[in-house]
Amino acid sequence: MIDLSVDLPGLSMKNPVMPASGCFSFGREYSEFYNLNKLGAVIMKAATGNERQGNPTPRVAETASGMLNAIGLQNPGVEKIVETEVPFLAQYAVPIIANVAGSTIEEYEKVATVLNKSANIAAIELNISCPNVKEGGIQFGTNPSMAKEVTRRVKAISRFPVYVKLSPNVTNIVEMAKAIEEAGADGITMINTLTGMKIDLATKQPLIANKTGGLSGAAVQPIAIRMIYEVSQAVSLPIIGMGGIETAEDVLEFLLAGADAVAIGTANFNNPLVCPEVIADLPEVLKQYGFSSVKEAVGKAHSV
Amino acid sequence: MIDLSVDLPGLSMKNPVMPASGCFSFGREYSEFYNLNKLGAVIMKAATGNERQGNPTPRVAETASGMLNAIGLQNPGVEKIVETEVPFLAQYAVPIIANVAGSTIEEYEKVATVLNKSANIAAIELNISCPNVKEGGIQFGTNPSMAKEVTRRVKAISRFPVYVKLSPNVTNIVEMAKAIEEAGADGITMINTLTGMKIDLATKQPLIANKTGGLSGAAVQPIAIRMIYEVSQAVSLPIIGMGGIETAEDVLEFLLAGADAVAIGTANFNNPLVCPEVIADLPEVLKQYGFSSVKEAVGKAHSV
Amino acid sequence: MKKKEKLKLISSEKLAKDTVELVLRNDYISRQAEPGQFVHLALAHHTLRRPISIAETDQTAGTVTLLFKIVGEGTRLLASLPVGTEIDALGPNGNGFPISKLKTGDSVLLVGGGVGVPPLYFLASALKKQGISVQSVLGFQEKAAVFYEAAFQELGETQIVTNDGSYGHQGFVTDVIKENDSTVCYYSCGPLPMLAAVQKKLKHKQGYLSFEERMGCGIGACYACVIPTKEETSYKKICQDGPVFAASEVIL
Amino acid sequence: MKKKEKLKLISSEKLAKDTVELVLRNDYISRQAEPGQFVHLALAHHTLRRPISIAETDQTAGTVTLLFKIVGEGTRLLASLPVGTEIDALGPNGNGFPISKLKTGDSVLLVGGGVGVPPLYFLASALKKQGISVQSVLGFQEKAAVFYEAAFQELGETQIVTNDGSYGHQGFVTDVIKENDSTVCYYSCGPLPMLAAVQKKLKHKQGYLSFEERMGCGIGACYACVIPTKEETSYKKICQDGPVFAASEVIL
Ligand SMILES: Cc1cc2nc3c(=O)[nH]c(=O)nc-3n(C[C@H](O)[C@H](O)[C@H](O)COP(=O)(O)OP(=O)(O)OC[C@H]3O[C@@H](n4cnc5c(N)ncnc54)[C@H](O)[C@@H]3O)c2cc1C
Ligand SMILES: Cc1cc2nc3c(=O)[nH]c(=O)nc-3n(C[C@H](O)[C@H](O)[C@H](O)COP(=O)(O)OP(=O)(O)OC[C@H]3O[C@@H](n4cnc5c(N)ncnc54)[C@H](O)[C@@H]3O)c2cc1C
Ligand SMILES: Cc1cc2nc3c(=O)[nH]c(=O)nc-3n(C[C@H](O)[C@H](O)[C@H](O)COP(=O)(O)O)c2cc1C
Ligand SMILES: Cc1cc2nc3c(=O)[nH]c(=O)nc-3n(C[C@H](O)[C@H](O)[C@H](O)COP(=O)(O)O)c2cc1C
Ligand code: FES
Ligand code: FES
Repeated sequence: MIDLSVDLPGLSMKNPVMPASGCFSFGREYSEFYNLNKLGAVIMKAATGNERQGNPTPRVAETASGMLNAIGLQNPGVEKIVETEVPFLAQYAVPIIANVAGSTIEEYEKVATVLNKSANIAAIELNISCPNVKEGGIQFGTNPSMAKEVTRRVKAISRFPVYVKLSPNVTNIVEMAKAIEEAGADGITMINTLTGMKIDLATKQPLIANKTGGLSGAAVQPIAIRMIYEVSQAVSLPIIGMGGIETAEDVLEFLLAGADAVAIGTANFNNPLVCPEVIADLPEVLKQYGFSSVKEAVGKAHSV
Repeated sequence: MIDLSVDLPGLSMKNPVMPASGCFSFGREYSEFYNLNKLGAVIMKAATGNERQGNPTPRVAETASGMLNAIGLQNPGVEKIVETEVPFLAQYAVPIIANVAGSTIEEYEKVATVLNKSANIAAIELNISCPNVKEGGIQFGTNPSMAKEVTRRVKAISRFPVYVKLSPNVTNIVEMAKAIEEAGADGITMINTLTGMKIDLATKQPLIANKTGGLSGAAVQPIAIRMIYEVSQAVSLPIIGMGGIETAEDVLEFLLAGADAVAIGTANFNNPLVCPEVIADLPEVLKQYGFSSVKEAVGKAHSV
Repeated sequence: MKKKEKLKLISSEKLAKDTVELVLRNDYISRQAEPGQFVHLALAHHTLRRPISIAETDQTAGTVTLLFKIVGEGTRLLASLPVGTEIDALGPNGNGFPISKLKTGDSVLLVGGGVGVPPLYFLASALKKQGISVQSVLGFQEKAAVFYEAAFQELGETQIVTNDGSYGHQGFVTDVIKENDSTVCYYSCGPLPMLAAVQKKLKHKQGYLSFEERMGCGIGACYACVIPTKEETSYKKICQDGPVFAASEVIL
Repeated sequence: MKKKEKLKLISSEKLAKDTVELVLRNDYISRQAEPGQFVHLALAHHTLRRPISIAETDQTAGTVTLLFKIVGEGTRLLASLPVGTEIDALGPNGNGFPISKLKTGDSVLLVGGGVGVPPLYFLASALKKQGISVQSVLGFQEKAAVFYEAAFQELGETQIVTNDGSYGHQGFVTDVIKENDSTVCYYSCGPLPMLAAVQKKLKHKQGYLSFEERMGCGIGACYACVIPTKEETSYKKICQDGPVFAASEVIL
């Protein structure tokens, strides 16, 4: 009997697999394909202080073994999410992680404050891959001191464990991880998308209306694995790994690299059943490679 | 009649396509597949001060729409390259670009000095994606001041135009480009590989002996396009673009993004004839999208 | 519960220039499909699915007909699949053309452009079954691109328009349709500029437009495929709230 | 000039557990190939080619035989290709087993392990044609993995060894081969640990070993596939200088 359970700050999960933020909305659509109770956890779409319309279209483009997206954080605002979306997900026996975004530290604080009112949230994921309008649009996630500050301030307010989502668009991912660890983060989720672009030969302009978009999918998996391998050996925080996962074998590779749990994003679009299918396959794959539990496999690739 | 010619510092080329460094050795092998005179230019494998053995094997791994490599700059040393390899390539009417690597600024200087003796080199490409042993192994290419310094020092010695090859593993690619422009670089080549890792489930260890390797191939093209789009609008240096090119359509996308010429690396392995085939297809593709020359297409994606 | 279905390819035929018709077998989708809905097709080695409207169904044979234009890698691959291939599909997705309010004897106008024509054919045959008469105006780039003319003629008065005049009327569909005629409402599907022109020309008539946008999930979860609307909740999702919207509700 | 060739798949047969034999048609490669050389095969949607040794050629039929084990995505795909498929191949690549120095009447030893056996079969038949007698020791994991036994028996005395003893001798090939016998030299191909053990056991005998390494280009241009040698120029390329090296020259 293979033990898939994982216990992380605020998250006691029956298995290590959850949908990634922004690829699962608030679960309603996928709940029509399978019983969400099968999931280890759910990460909701980003919540901002007020409603956001997001970017003009096209918002997505296909690339080799991946895709670009620039949705622009479209969401009804944190109040509405707490009122109408969290209760829907709360019907399921699955920990709910709220993805928190903002364009100022104050907005992050506001979102965290509103989320505190909800009885049904297990943890929050700080999406720091957002431009800081007060700092000339530099992303919180690409500047250690800004990342540290926003983490510290949200941590001071939130009654939930805080996972910080790292951006891969940095020279030194370990420096970022250490910064948010010092700021008191309870965990790390990684990686967010890599900034990319596709040009439409017909129009001769960037295909995505926002010009640049975030690259995700199988194409980025080697970068995610490398960063998780480095970060997991440099900090003591638990890691929820993501970036290109499509199969149970991919999940095992993330575990070996040092992830304690995983999230699946892009793969949901091609296969709405990918999460339950990967969860179903995982015990056999763990067994095949000589593991009797998920915990056993975590970090096994680290040099001894 | 479509004009494919391109004129860049030190490089007057009949077409914009050249093999990328390290993917073409010194041309002997590919010269058995086609007449190298068809190429716009050739970039040689990295040259270091003395012979280098490179890394243990495995040195390559396949990834989704890409590959990882950690060859480790194996080469016979710059003296030998000038004596035995440059003369071979000099038989062809194609500009030769020498890729210069080192682990100290002094080594870069030494390589540049030796190359000055060669009558047949058209330009050098500074591979700054190397760890600086004197600076605790930080890559020259990920630190603006170190990149600036090595560029300035080599520029002071070399009698050839100096193209600096940018690493994509940075938070701010524009800052790097501006740094080497200030240091007097004559041009930019981009992008080098992204640092990645693949773990072998069977051994539970990184598949590449060096643990990490450089990610290349179609998977990275959106990142290359985005960086070239940004850099070409921020500096006035010519750009030789690369990263995942496999077809003439890909070449056009790089030109539209702001590249003046292009290099093809990984694609040579699957198709040894990819360079001449892309060169042969390019006129038709340019015509199809309304261009009568390569120069006309350069930077057309930039917002007007 | 929604399901991932397998569509078994029964026939693949080139109907016009770069235009291919596929007939596929799947009882469930054949029974469920309503005019205006689409299937979201998975293709080997492609990250994203391809949305294609349902052009016709034959519930007794349990088949679904798709008609598409080859415009890129995915449609080229679709066109090359051998008979017998099983295509992984989601669907029927989205909301179709609202027709419940129509009464027997009513007459409606269908305005189609290019590959916007197929879903209107499915609609026309459904309306015909309900005793509603249809007038169709179908626009194509050129003679070589024209398809389904005879099929539409059988269902009602049909006018063909080609941009280059190589067949039927020369010009755009909006040159042929009239502000005021006997029709109670209109249904339109085609390229965005055409939909905008139709919406403008027929602003006094109730109408419904079917839209296209690049999609991720195709089921409402990723917010890739939005379109601005007049309600203050503004953006709606084409894959879930659409692809058909009331002409009065959307901003083009 | 070297060329990219198309190998037309004529037959595909499972010979043993996860072990597949392909017969492919290509006059050029069939004529050029020498025992020990390999072809470098392109597979759809894979960045890198797959190197596979040539197991036999039939110059009159213009065919090449490959025999491989299914160990991952690429070999699984290769095993699934329908007869008639044209496979894009580079080759014959590398240098084969040196046999020019052998004299009629000489006797040589062949030591093969698993999928290292196929190239030795090509070698054995070539030697036989030259009137050189071969003694073969072939190692496999288990009975279910054994292949080509009869074919080798026809060419000379052949002993089979299985690690689990489920067939032939139990143990490793090195338990069966002798330091001193009548053979003038040996040729070996198989997993690295086996090659190392053979090299050690037969250190007083001249021998040639065929190696495997992960490859990029397969033609000598990328330096992916190197092996340390005793010369001070040290690393050599398996794809270009090898895959066969004198046992005395390489460091294992
Ligand atoms: C609801 C809906 C119904 C459709 N019905 C039909 C139909 O019945 N017949 C038909 O010929 N076409 C139809 N289309 C358009 C069709 O989806 C595209 O032509 C097709 O996806 C192009 O794929 P490709 O790989 O050949 O092109 P590529 O340009 O290579 O595709 C690259 C990416 O862009 C997307 N894309 C490109 N063009 C479009 C487009 N116009 N709309 C949406 N996504 C696009 C593709 O899905 C893919 O993700 C419909 C689109 C939508 C949204
Ligand atoms: C010169 C040479 C001759 C060979 N001859 C044979 C033969 O006759 N029969 C046979 O069964 N096998 C042979 N091999 C091994 C064969 O190339 C691999 O088993 C095959 O490439 C595995 O591909 P895959 O996609 O199934 O496995 P994966 O593990 O999915 O392949 C991933 C990547 O690793 C490479 N790779 C994995 N294992 C090996 C390996 N052992 N050697 C080289 N590359 C590897 C693949 O080429 C691919 O690039 C030979 C290898 C070499 C170098
Ligand atoms: C369409 C789309 C929307 C996304 N939206 C968000 C978001 O709102 N917040 C966030 O933190 N990450 C978002 N992401 C990033 C994913 O959560 C995930 O980090 C990334 O896509 C890598 O995982 P994958 O390769 O499995 O998709 C989004 C990704 C996609 C593809
Ligand atoms: C096997 C291999 C070896 C390489 N060696 C070098 C090198 O020696 N010097 C260098 O500057 N870049 C080297 N590169 C990087 C390429 O020149 C190129 O920048 C990169 O691969 C992106 O282009 P591509 O996607 O077309 O391969 C190497 C790449 C590969 C795949
Ligand atoms: S495609 Fe995902 S919401 Fe419409
Ligand atoms: S595989 Fe490229 S040198 Fe051998």
